[in-house]
Amino acid sequence: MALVLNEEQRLLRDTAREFLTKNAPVAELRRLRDNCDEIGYSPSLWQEMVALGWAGIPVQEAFGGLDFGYLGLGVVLEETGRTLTPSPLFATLVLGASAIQLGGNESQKERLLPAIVAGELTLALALEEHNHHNPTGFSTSLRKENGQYLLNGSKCFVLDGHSADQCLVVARNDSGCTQSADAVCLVLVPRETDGVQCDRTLMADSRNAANLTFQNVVIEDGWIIGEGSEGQTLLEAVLDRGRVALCAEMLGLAREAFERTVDYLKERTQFGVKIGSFQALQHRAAIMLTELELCQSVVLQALTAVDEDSDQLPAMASLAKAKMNELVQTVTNEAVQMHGGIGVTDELDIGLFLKRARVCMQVLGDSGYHKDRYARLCGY
Amino acid sequence: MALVLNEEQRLLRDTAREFLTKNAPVAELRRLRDNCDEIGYSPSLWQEMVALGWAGIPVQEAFGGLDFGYLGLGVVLEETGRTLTPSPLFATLVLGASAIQLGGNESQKERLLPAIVAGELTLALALEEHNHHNPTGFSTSLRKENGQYLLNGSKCFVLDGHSADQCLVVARNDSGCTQSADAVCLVLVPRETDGVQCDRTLMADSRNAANLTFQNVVIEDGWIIGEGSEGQTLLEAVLDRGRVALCAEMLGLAREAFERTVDYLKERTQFGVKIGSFQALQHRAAIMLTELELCQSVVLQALTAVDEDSDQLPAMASLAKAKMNELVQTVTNEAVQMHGGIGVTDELDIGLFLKRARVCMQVLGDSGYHKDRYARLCGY
Amino acid sequence: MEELEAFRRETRTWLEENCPDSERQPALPDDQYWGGRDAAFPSEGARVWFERMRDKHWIAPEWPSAYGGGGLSPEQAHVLKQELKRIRARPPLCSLGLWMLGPALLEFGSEEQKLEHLPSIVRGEIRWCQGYSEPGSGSDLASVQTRAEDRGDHFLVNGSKIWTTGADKADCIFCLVRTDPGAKKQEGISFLLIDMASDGVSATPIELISGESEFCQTFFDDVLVPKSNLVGEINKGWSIAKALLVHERKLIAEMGTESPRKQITPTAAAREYLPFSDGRIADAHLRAALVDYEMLLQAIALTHMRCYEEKSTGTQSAAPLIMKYVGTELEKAKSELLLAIMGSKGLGWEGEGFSQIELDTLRIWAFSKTLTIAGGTSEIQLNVLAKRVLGLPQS
Amino acid sequence: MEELEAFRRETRTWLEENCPDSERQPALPDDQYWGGRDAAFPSEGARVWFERMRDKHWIAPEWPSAYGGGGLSPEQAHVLKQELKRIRARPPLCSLGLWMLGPALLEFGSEEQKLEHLPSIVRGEIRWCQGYSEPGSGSDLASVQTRAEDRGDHFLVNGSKIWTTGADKADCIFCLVRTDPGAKKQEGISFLLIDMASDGVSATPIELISGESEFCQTFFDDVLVPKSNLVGEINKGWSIAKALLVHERKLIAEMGTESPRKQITPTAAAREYLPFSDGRIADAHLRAALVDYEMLLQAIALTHMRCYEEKSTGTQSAAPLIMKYVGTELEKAKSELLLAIMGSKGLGWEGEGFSQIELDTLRIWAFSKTLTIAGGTSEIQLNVLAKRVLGLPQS
Repeated sequence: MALVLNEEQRLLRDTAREFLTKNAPVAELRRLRDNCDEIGYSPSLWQEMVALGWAGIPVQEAFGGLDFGYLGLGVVLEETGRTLTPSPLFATLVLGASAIQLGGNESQKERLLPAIVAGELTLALALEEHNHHNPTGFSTSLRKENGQYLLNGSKCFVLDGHSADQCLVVARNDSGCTQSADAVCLVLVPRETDGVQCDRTLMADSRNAANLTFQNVVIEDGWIIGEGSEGQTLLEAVLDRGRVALCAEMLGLAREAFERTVDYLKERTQFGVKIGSFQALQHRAAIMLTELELCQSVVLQALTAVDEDSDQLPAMASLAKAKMNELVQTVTNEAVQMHGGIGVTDELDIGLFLKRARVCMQVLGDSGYHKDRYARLCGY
Repeated sequence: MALVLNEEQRLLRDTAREFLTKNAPVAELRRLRDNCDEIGYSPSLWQEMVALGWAGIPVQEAFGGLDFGYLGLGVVLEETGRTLTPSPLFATLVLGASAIQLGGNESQKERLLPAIVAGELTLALALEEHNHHNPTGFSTSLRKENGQYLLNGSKCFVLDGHSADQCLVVARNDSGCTQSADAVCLVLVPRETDGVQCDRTLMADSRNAANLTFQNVVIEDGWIIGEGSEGQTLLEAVLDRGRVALCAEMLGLAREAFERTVDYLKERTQFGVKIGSFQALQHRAAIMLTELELCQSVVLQALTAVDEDSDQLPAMASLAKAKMNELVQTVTNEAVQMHGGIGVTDELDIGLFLKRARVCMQVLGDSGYHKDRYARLCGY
Repeated sequence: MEELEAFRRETRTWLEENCPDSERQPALPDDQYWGGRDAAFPSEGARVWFERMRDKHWIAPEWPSAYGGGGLSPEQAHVLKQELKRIRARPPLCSLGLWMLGPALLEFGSEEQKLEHLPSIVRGEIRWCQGYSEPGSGSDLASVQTRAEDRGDHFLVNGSKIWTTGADKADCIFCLVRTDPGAKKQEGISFLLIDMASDGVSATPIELISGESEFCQTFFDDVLVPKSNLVGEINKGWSIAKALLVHERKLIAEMGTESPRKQITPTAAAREYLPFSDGRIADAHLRAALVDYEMLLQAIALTHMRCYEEKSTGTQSAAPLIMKYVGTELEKAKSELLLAIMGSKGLGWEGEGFSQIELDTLRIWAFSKTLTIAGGTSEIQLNVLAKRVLGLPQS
Repeated sequence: MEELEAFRRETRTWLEENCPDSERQPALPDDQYWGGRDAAFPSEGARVWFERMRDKHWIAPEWPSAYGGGGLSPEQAHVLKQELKRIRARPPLCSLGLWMLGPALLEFGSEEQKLEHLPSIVRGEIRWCQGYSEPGSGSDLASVQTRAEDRGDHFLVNGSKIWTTGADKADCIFCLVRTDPGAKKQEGISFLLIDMASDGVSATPIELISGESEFCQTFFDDVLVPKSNLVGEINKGWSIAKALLVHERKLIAEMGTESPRKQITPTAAAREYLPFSDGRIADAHLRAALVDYEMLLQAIALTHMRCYEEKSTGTQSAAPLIMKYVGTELEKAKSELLLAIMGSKGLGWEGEGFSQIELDTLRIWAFSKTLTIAGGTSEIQLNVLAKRVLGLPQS
């Protein structure tokens, strides 16, 4: 029974919806945007989320977490998708904590995971070096010189890169090993370290990313995660968790934009009748409904694949991301079009869903990337 | 003024429509099919077409033709698309005659072209060796042995291959030249020659193709067209004429299937109203109309490109074929669906349009082939 | 749960012992046993399998024993279904009586009708067909024109039905007839059982674009029907029809992804009919089309699973209502994809030069066009979703 | 023909001599001169160019000389248009008066109105805006609520208009007002000219999702308008509005493919933002999307040419009626494609880290969503095609 929420998960969803609707409606994103907020999310809101235990949902109990799995985390992310709530959940908890849980040694886990759960540490994953997602094409390198590890390179599109306490930098480990694809490691770099430059970029979704450069940054022992030969595998495992979790958020976004549109179709009058009575719009809405239902199954299965540590996870993650990319594009475009004139004004929230959708579509792989990957995984 | 028919072309179209509607309505194809006709078209109808001068439309006046160009031929083919009329027009006149006009020497032209114009000679082009169109991937070869040319290989999907008097066989000229892609030639082989085996295949569109094999077929001097280094260029020029002409036929097919469907939408009553009043169907029909209009411009321009010997012909041919492939697929599928139950019965003609469309989509390149080719021609 | 597991073990053992090997593979149309007065078994294996299942009372496992059913609980019936699927067992009996009329009689029929018809269905003695659509009615099923006049002790039926699958082989037909021409459209309809052997009944096959003729048009010319053949109340047949339609769509949705013919999958076809390069399909266009298809297939399969889990846990969602639409559209897309992959090899109508699989692919492609029309067109499905699920106003 | 060729030669020479080099490139919004009472020229080149064209009477080349036009024949005007396009000359004056009100006055205005308004439009002295839509009216333009009451010697106007492009900078507005509230919807509407400087008129910009505010909402609060400002007959304004709508759609269709902003083409973007391998775009998905876009673009461009040829030869076809729909849908597709090609580089809203072209691409993308809504939604276009071209019955 993985495609239906259990009682606990439903409770969590209801709590999350109630909390977010009250404390972080879309108007809150608007406020952050209009105030050109420095951080891009509300730290006090984040502390409330932490108090609700959300920062511990997928973390093992041994490190203070709830061990509630990705199906649990998924219901919360779906709700944050509905309210477009920015928070460290994705960068810190999904990408950061899973890297440490999957690749960290015991001392790293003990040092970092409880701090994440307690809301005392935020992280960001610095992977991309080009304008398209590419988990193998990077040149940032870690090399050993005079007994010291030095990090050099530059990264872009680092989500939360401007605000996180520490960055997990994906680098090629050139410190002695061969230059094989396996020599990949994640390096933990406090943002304030010498040689780190961080340039915030303002994105379409009114959230923030950053461009980071590293110039001979001295890396302390114990900052390297996944040293050795499993780096690429670790990285893919982390990225698949990121993709799946992001899909849960995107599903919430799509459902909310869709429901707002259907509500509008029921209330808006044109030519003396509700526009929802126009059959062409009805069919377009019904077709979107079928896509939403299909995507819901796919996303639930992908979250389950994480929790079950299934070897189907890569395929499920690519299936989910490819389908969700297309769904959020269709649904947000249709939402704007069906709202008509009011839909293209900033006054209405729909435009915010539209813009957030476009950013989500690029994070951790666009449709083409994941269709190609799915085909490769299927052997053709 | 190439995108609007001139007076002469309009007259030709009206004549063609009148002639075909009277002498070769869709019922005639049905008759040929139900009688399992040996030839697959009506020889007497072909002689009437010849009498109307159609077999001379694109042939130079010097060889008895009308020199009326591909825009002229296009209007006739468009009308045969409306009536689904099988005839040697495509294989003999478009593929055969253009190969001879473009690549034949004077004696070949004088011998063959007047015979075509007079309806005394039918041809077929034998190119394909695989299940997908491929104008470079063939292994049929012509080699010289003891002073004799010998042809060996096998061909499939040869349109009119079972009925044509002679076949134009695309072969690699291994008789001394290098094995470069340029060493391509067209070999004229009377169907009754020793060593030629012809197996007719019954196709979805109730027309016929054939599989041909050639085993040490002795090729007479004077049977080789385009000998030398221009073979591949000649072949592509012939194929582009074929693609463009076929597109004209497909445009007629699409218009007819569309118009029959729109008529049905106006006459069919469901739930007490005409089904053409349902907005979802109206929008689907209107979107098809926009595609039809766009395709009409594209096909006219492609026909013009032949007549003007434009270096844009390859791009225009691929543009036209890719777009027409998609259009006939959409229009025939929608035609069946909008006709509902009656649409899937053999009693209605719509199914014949559906099947003919699928064959046209595979002849001389499917959508993927032509999109790829267009991209290559555009340099990306 | 323990009892259920015991039942599963017993069932598995019984099936292992009783299901002939020949019946453990998908059934082509010619392998199916449809029963009926003149029925012959397609094979010895089919006969053995049917008779053993009949004697075990598992032809209709959930129907009450009083009517020849197995009397199983829904949980047990589900276990049986799973176990049958596990060994890929063929249905011992294909029957519209079993799938359609039976459930209707159980809900709406009189005790006499149940006792008369259900056991003969279960024993495969009577083959039923269904008469809903009429020439011209299309999606508007309530526009019934076939008249049944009350002649005191019998009805006099005149009219005709279309899309009556297998009517030329059926013994009886259950159909909608108009018993009150003056009433509003949906109010004057009754649900009537008619013996096809009656004087004045005839059936003509309709040839489809796939070349097959599995549908008929059925004519009624002054046919006398006993009043006892009326199911439910007079003029209340529409509610039975509606219930059966819902039931039928569920059936179609469940069967959606299972083709009765041996059909090559698009992935297998790609391996056979397309060149690869570097381990990938060389044609980028077809590769992309294949991925799109496989992703949709996977999404639909997962949604089937979700529907089942929701049903088991009593959860409500819109998912079951989308399955007819997405399932049939997928089948059409699959056939179009197969044609695209096979290229000229997928265009053979009959005769030499093509393999049986190639010829079948084209016929199945042609037949696939019926899927989004029969049993409620895709347009009707979308109307239903717009109104029932989304609550959009009537257009 | 010879005369026309002579005219072409003269025109070419004159343009060569008089069009400043700075005015021979696409105009960004900030480079455009819109005229008006408080207008300032964006540049010295723009001033020179405007004044020379004004003095040549080529601001409105086809209008009669009596009203300040150039009095050219349609053929001459077409030659002038071609020659301007040849040197990529900017429009010397952007003006809704020129594009929209002028043609309406020429057809429906009184002689006094023509003499009063047309010359001031041509001289760029008065900037007009258009008031059709109202809050809530959407596609249903005839649902005009703004009242103009007959007060003997003047109208008293109350209500508000929305999507009034540039209303905050315009001197005057031409708008639809309801003069007979009792009449049927389209029968009580009049076409009225209102000076924006009148007491009670105000305009508030509306912020769009692109971050721009080129539209306004305009309010009328007890505004007095002289009766002489009524164009055409009272209560007959809808026929003027309809004629202008047809005119507007043609304008939009013609301008469809010309963006006012410097925008990178998808092909150029692909070369800059995508890796190539073996001379091809390595990403098969984006390569396919680019081909689809370019094929559609080409088909639309050819259809534009066909429309022109048909017009020249007096041939009728449905082609002109599809252009608004296909042109605006293409622009949206282009923007989506650009975002897909640019990847994360196409997601910058403002500030450091992105080039101006990248930032513009996102803003133009957001703005492109208005194209299929303004000037008749795509849905309205499809309705029109279904009814007028295909003759399908009213739904």
